[in-house]
Amino acid sequence: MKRILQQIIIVVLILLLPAGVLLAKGQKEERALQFALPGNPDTLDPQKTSGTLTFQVLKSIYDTLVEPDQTGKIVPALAEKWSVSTDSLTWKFTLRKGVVFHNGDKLTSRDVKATFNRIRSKKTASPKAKEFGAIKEIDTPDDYTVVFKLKEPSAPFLAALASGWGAILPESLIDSGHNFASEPVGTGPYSLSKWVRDSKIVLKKNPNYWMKGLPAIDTVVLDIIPERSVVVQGIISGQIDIAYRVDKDDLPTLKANPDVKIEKSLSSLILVMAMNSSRPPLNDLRVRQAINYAIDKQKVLDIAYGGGKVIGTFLDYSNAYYKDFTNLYPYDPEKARELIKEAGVTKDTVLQLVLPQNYELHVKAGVMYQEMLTKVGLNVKIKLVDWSTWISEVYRQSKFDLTVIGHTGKLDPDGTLAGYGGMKRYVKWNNPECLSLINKARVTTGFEARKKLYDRALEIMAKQVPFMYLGTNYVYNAIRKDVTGFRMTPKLDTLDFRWTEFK
Amino acid sequence: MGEGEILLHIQDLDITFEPGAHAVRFLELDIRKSEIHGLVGESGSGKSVTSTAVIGLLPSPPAKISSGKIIFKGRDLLKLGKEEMRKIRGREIAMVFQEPSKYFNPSMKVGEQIREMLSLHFGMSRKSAVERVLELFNLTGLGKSNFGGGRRILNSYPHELSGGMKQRAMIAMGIACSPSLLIADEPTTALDVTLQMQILDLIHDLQNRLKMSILFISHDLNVVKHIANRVSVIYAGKIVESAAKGTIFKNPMHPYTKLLLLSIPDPEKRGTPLKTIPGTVPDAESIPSGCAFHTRCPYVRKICEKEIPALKEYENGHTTACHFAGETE
Amino acid sequence: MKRSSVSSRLMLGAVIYLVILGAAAIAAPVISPYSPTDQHLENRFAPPGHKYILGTDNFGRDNFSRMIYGSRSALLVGIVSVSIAVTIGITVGIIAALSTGIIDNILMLLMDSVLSFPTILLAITVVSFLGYGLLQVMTAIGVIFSPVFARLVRAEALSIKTEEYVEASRAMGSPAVKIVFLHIMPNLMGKVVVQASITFALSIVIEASLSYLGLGTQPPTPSWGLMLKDARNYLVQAPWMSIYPGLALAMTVLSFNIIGDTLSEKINPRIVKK
Amino acid sequence: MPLIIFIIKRFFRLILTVLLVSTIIFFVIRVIPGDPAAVIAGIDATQADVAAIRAQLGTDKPISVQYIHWLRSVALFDFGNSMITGEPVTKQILKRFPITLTLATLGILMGMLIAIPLGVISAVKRWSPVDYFGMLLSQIGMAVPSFWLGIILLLLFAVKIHIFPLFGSGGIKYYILPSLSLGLARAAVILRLTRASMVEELSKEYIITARAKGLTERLVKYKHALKNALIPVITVSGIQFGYMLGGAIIIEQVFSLPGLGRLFLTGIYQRDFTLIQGGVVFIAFVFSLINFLVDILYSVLNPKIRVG
Amino acid sequence: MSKSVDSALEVKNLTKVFHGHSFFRGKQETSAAGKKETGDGDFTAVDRVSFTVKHNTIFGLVGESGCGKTTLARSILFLDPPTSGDVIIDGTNLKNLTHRNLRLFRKRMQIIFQDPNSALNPKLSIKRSLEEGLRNQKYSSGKITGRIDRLLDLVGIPVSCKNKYPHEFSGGQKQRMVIARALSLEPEFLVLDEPVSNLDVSIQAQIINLLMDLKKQFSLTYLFISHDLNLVSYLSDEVAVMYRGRIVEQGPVLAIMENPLHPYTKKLLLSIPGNIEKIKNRENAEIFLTGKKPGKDVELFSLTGCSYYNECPVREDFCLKEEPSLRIVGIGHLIACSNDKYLKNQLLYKS
Repeated sequence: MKRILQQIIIVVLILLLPAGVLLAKGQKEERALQFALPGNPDTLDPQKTSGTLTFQVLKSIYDTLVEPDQTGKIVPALAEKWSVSTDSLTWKFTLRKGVVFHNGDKLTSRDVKATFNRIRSKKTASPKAKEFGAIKEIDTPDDYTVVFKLKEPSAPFLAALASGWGAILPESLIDSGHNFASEPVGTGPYSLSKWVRDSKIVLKKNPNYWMKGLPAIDTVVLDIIPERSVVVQGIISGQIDIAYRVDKDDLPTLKANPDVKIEKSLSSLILVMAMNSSRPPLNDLRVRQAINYAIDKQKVLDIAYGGGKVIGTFLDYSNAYYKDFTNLYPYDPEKARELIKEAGVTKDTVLQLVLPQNYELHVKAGVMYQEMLTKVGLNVKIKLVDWSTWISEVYRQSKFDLTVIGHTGKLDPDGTLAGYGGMKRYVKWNNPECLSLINKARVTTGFEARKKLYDRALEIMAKQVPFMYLGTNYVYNAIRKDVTGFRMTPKLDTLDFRWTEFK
Repeated sequence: MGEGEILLHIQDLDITFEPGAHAVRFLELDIRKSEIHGLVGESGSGKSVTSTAVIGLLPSPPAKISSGKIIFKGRDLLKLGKEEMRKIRGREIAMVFQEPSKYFNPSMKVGEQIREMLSLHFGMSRKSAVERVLELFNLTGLGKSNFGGGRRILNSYPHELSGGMKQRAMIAMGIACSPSLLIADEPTTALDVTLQMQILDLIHDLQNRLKMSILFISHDLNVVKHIANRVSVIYAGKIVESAAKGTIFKNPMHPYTKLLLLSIPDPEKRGTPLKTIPGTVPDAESIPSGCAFHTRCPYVRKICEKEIPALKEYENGHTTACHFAGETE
Repeated sequence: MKRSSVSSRLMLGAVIYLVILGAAAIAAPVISPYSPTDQHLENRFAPPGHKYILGTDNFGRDNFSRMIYGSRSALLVGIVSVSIAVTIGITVGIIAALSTGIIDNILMLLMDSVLSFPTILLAITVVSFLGYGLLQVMTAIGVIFSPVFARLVRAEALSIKTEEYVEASRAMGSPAVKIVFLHIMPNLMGKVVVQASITFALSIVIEASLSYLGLGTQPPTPSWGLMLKDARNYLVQAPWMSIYPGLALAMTVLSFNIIGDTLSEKINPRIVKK
Repeated sequence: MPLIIFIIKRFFRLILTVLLVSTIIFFVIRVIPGDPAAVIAGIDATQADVAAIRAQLGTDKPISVQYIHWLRSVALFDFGNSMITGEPVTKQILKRFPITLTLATLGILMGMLIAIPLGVISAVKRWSPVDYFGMLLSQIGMAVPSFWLGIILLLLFAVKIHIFPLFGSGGIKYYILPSLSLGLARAAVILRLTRASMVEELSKEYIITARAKGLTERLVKYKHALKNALIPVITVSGIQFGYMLGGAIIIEQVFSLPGLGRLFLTGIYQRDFTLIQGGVVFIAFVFSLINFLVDILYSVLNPKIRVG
Repeated sequence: MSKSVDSALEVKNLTKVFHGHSFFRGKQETSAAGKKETGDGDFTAVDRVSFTVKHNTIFGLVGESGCGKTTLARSILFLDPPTSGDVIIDGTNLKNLTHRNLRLFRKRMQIIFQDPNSALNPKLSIKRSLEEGLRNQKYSSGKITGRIDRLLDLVGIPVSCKNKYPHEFSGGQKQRMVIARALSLEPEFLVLDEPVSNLDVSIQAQIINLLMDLKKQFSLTYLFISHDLNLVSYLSDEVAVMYRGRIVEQGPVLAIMENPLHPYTKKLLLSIPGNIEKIKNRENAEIFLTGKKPGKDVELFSLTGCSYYNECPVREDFCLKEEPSLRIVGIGHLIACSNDKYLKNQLLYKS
C-alpha cells in the first residue's frame, strides 16, 4: 500500500508541475489597465445593437462627430465645428483634418455619409435607425464638410449624433461588407487587439489618435467577470484596477483596503416600478397613487440601489429639464391603505410583479417593493423572468401588472419621453395631452421653449403616475489608488479611458 | 487404525460463526497419504467450513475456531503465522472449487492465473513457468488438439472455455505445485453427468500418477462411491461415520448413513416408495441436543437426546458416532 | 459487531435529523421567531445574538426563520422531484421491460435523449420552458432524473420477469397488470428506494445550483440555495448568512446519503455477509 | 456480433438521439417566451424596428419552414450564424470547446486521482479511519454546491494565499482551481463507487481462489481484485466526464472561464435560436459519443463482454 | 375415467427458434457453445419435437444442460409460445385459443420449477402466493381460505404457517408450497422441471414420494424433466432423451433402461456413477463413455446431418448426409440414428 501511495504522490506532482512552471515564469510586461466588466458585449458593431455594454466598450474604439463633455454639454469631436440653419433643417459639420482610421484610411465626409446611410438602410435592420429618421439627405460638398438635410426640425438630432450609435465607420469597409461585429475599425483612442468572448477584451492604444498625447495608457484589458465577489476580491488584491458600479454592500470591504478609493457619482438612471395602466385595478388612478404612497423611496434607493436622489417624475435627477415633484407622493402607508380600500382592491386581487432576473439590483428592489406593498394590503406575487422574456413579454407585449426597471438617461429628454401618453408604450398609459406636448417639444428648438412644454408634460406624468418613480441612484466605482483620470460619459454612461493614467 | 501414514489429522475442531451458529462441532478426521478421502454431507453440514479451515481461509470474523488442532505433516496449521500459512497454501495444500466459472478471475488469462502461483511459490522464471503450465495442461487433458491445444488455453480468458475445460484448468491449477493434499470441493456438481464422469476419471488418474492425497467433498453418495478410497459422512458439523469405501456402502452403521443410502432413487426399485428421512437438516443455529440426528432418527432412544455420542472404532478403520452402533439393524 | 453498530448509529442519526427537519418544516410558523420575509431594514447584517439567533441577512430578515422555512422548500424539492422522477421512471421502465422491440427501443431512445442533455442545461431549458419558480424547478429536476429510474427499473424488471414466480404467475393465468403490481413492482421497489434516497440528496443540491443561476426558488420565498446564493457576496462581512444554510444543506444531503448507503448494503447481502 | 456492426448500430442510435434532442429543442425554444429580435432591438426600439430585425433573422417565417431550412443546413454541417452576435455557431463552439474539454479532463483526472486510491483503501480497510475520512470527503463533496466550493477555493488560493489567478483564462494555472472544484464533486461519486465495487470484488469467489493459491494479500487485492473493481469505475468516470463537458456552467461562471457552458447559458438567456440549436446538437453528440466510447472501453476492459 | 381423448398431451413437431439481436440493441452475451446457430444470430433451441403423454402417466424427459428441455417445457405451456408446431392438451390445441381463453385454460396445466427459492415471490406471504391463482379463477374469499388450508395440509405444511414469508422456510418446505400452489387450480397435467435437483438428498426423497402420492390421489399426468436418468427411470412410464433440441431416443422406461440403443443414451446411462460397475460386464462400456471414432470433426455451424456426429463412437460418413429422424425399433421404442449396421448389431446382441 505504501507503494501505491508513493505512486499517487508522484502522479499528483507530475500533474501539478506544469502549473508550477507557469507560475514561476514571472511576466515582466508593461502594466496594462485591468478593468472589470460584468458581461460580454454581444457585438462590436455600433449599428446593430442596443446593448449598453457594447456602447460602453465602443466609446474607446469609435468616435462620433460630437460628444458630451464631463458636464453633459455637447462639444466637438470628429467635427471641429457645426452650424444650423435658422429653420433648423440644415446642419453643416466641418470635419477635423488628419484623423485616420485604425486601418489607415483618412477620415473624410464620404465616411460620414456612408456611415449614416448604412444605419438608415433597411438591410442593416438597425434598432437605432429611427434616431436618424429625421434625415432627408446627406451632402458632401467637399472632403471635410458634411451637410445633413432634415425633413422637420429635430431637437434631439445633435444628441443622436453624440450617442454611441453615431459612431463613424470607414466607407471602404462599409462597401466591402466588413464584419464590424467582431473586428471593429474606428478612429477611437484604442483599437481592438484581442477579444476572447466571456473572458477579456484587449484594447491597444491608437498612436495616431487625433487628441494629441492621449490616451495615456498603452493597453486596457476589459476582464469579463460575472461573479461579483470575484470582482471585489480582485480589486482588493490588485488584480483589477477599476471596478465600476460596485455594490454598496461591498463598500465596507473595499473601503477597508487602503489601496482602493471609491468614486461616487450620480448616475443618469430613472429607476421606476412601472405599472400597467390598462389593467385593472391599476387603471384606477387611486391604486397607482396608493402604490406611490406605499413605497419608502429613500429606503429602497439606499438598500437596493446604494443610495441616490428620489425623483418625482419621469426624468433623471440631474437632467437639465428635470423638475421636482417629489412632494406629491411622500411616503405615507396610511394614505396608501385608505386609497386601496377606497378603490375596493382586496387581497383576492393578485398583482404580478415581474422582475428581470439578470438585474440583481432590480430584483432586490422588487423584493422590497413586494414587502412594502404587502404591508398596505396589496397581494403582490413576484415572478422572475430572464431578460429576453422581459423584453419581449413585458416590454413589447405589456404582459405584466408591475415591473421594476431603470431607464437609462438620454442626452436629449425626447429619447426618454417619446411616446408616453400614447398606448404604444409598455405602461399602456393613455393621455393625449401629454403625448402631444412631448411630440411638440421634439420639433421645438430653444431650451426655454422646450422646457416649458416638458414641464407641463412631466407634471401630468407626475400626477397621473403611470410609474412609481423611485429615483436616480449613485454609482460607486472602485479604483486602485494609483489609477487616475477614469471618466464615465455623463448620461451615456460609457467608459472613457482617454485620460486614465497610472500615478 | 487402517493402513497408511496419516497426512492430515483434524482433532476436536470446533468452529462457530458469530450469531451463534455452530458450524463444526468437535470434528475428527484423518486423511492418509495417497488416499482419496470422500467427505459426504448435505448442504450446511459443515463440510466446506472444514475444508476452508484446513486451508486457513475462514474469514475471521465472523468465524471463530474455538478449539481443536489441524495437524499437517506434524505441524499444527492453526498455530502457524499468516505468512507461513500462505506459503503452505497452493504449495502444500491446494484446492479445487465447485464452479470454475466463478472461481477464476474473469479478466485474467487462464495461463497467467496458473503461472503466477508457480512464480510465487518456486520463483520460476516466466518462461519456465509457462512451460510448466503447458505440461500441466497436457496432464489434465487440455493439451489435446480438440481443445485447440495448450497454447490456446494459455491465452484464453475463463469465459472463452467451456465448463468442462474450465474445471480441467482449475484442476491443473490445483496440482500446479504438486501439493501433498488437494481439497476438491464438489468439483463436479456444476457439471453435466457426462462431463462429471470425465472429470472424476481425470482426478482418479492424476491421483494414481502423482500420489497425492485428495479430500473429495460432495453431497452425492454415488460420486463418492465412484472415486473415494475412504468415506466420511458428516452431519450437523460432526463426522458420524468413517470407513473404507467398501465397508461403508456395504455395511453402514450409522442410521443417517443407512437412510441416506436408501433414499437414493434406484430404477430397479420402480414402483416402491423411497425410504425417507423425516424432517429437515438442522440449521447451524439450532442444532439439537445430544445426538444431532436424534430428531430424525427412527431408532431414537432416551439417551440420544442428552448425550453426544463419541466417534468410536468398531471394526478395523470403521468408526461411527452412534450410541447404538452395531445394535440396530 | 463494530461496523454494524457504527452504520446503524449513523442511520439512526440521519433519521432523527430528518425527522426533526420534517417537524420543523411542518411547524415552521410556530417555531420561527419572525416571518421569513419580514424585512427589519434597521437591522441588516445583524450577527447572531439573542435577538436574532442566527443573525440577519442583507434585508434584515431573520436568518433562523428563513432557514426553518427554507427546509420546506428543500424537503418539497426532494419529495416532488423524486416523485416525478420515480413515477416517470417506473412507468417508462416497466413498459419498456414488458414490451419488446419497437416500443422498448423508442422509450429507451427517449430516455437516452434526456440523458444526453447535461443536467444543468436540461434544467435551464425546462425552466425556460415552464417559467421560473420552485414548482417548475422541481419538475425539471424530476424530468432530469427520470432516465436514471427508467433504466434501473427496466433492468430490474427484465430480471424479475424471468424469475420463476413470475412464470408461475403467468402459468396460473394472471393478467399482465396483476403480474406487474403483485410481483414486479414490490420486488424492484427496494432498489428504487435506494436510488430515490440518493436522488433526493442530489435534487436538493441541484436546486441550490439552479438558484445560483437565478432559476430556482422565487424570492422572497426562502430556500437554502437562494440563501447561499445571496450569502456568497457577504462571505467576509456576514459569514453567518452562509454557514448555517450551508450546514443545513450539507446535513440533509448527508442524511439522505447515509440512508441510501445503509439501505443499499441491506439490499446487497453479499457485501454484508463477508 | 462483429465489432463493425456493433459500431454502425450504435452510431445510428447516436444520430437518432441527436436528431430527437435537436428537434425537441428546436420547437421548445420557439414556444417559450422570448424573442431574439426583441433582445437585439432593446428598450427604445419601435415595433417596426423589431419586425425589421425579425425579418432579417428569418424568425418571421412559419416554424415548419424554419425547421426544414434548419434541417437542411445541418445535414450540410452548417449550424448557421448566431442570431445575436452574427458569428458562425460552429466557430464559436469550437473556440469554446477546448476550454471546457480541458476543464473536464483535468476535473475528472483530479476526481479519479482523489477518489480511486481513497476508495480502494476504504474498501480494503473498511470501517477504519481512512474509510471514515473517505466517506466524510465524499459526503462533503456531494453536499456542497459547486459554486460554493469554487468561491471558497478562490478565497483561499487566489486571495489569501496568492498561488492561483483569481480570474482569466490561458495557461494551465487558470484551470487548477476550477478543475478541483469540479473534480471534488465528482470524486464523491467515484469514491463511493470505487469502494462499493472493490468491496464487491473482494467478496467474490475468485478472490478465494487467489488466496487458496497462496498469493500474498497485496497480489490478491491489487492485482486480482483491483483490476476488476476498476472496470465499472472507469465506465462511470467516462459518463461523469460527459456530464462535466456540459455541466461546467457554474464553475465557468465562478472562475470567469470562457467555456461552452457560458456560451450556452447566454444563448438561452438571449434566445439565440441558432446558437442553442447548434449547441444542443453538439453537446448531445459529444455526450453520446463519449457514452459510445465508454461502451467500447468497457468491452475492452472486460474480456467477457468483448464482442467477437 | 371418462376422458374424451386418450392422450393428456400431444406435442407435434414443436420448434422454437430464438432470434438473436434486435436492430437497436446488440445482444451482449455470446451464445453458449453447442446451440444450433442458423445464421444472423438465431438459434433453434427445440427442433421438431413430437411425443404423446397418456393420461395418468409420467413421461420423463432427460437431457443435459442446454439441450432445450426447459425451453420445451415453457413452449408446451405457451409461456413462451413455440415458433411452430402444435401442443394439444386433452384435445385442445393451445394454438387455437385466444389470449383470454388461454389464460382461463391455464388452470388445467401447471408447472413446478427447479429452484424453490426463486419460485416464490419473496414479498408475498405463503397465503398470498397460494391465493393468486384462485383469485384469477374468481373463487370467493371464504372458499379460498378453506382451499389454502387443505392444500397446505396436503403437502405437509402446518396451516399455522400460512402468514409467514418464504425466507422463513427451508428449501424442501418451499418446494412443498410450490407444489401446493400448482395444485391449487386442480390441474390435470403438470410439468415438473427438475423439481428436486436443488434439494438435499434426504429432502429429495420426501418430495418425490409426495409427488407420487399426489399423482395417485388426483389422477395427474406428469411431464417430468431432469438431467438425472436414474431418477427419471425410477419415476417414469416413458422416457425421451434429448440432445441439442431434438429427441434422439424414446420409449417405455424398461426398453430404455434395459436396451438403450442410441450412443448418446448409452453414454448418459454409463455416466451415472455406480452404473458403470453394473453395466460394465454387459457390453463394451468404455467405448460409449469416452470413446470416439477417429475422423475429422465438423464445425458446429456447418453440421448438416446427425448432431451427435462429433461425439459419436459409431459414426459413419453417411451420418453427415441427412438428419436422422425417429424410427421404430421396438414396441414404442423410437430412435434417431442412421447407422443401420450398428443398430442391427445392438439388437442382435440383445436378443
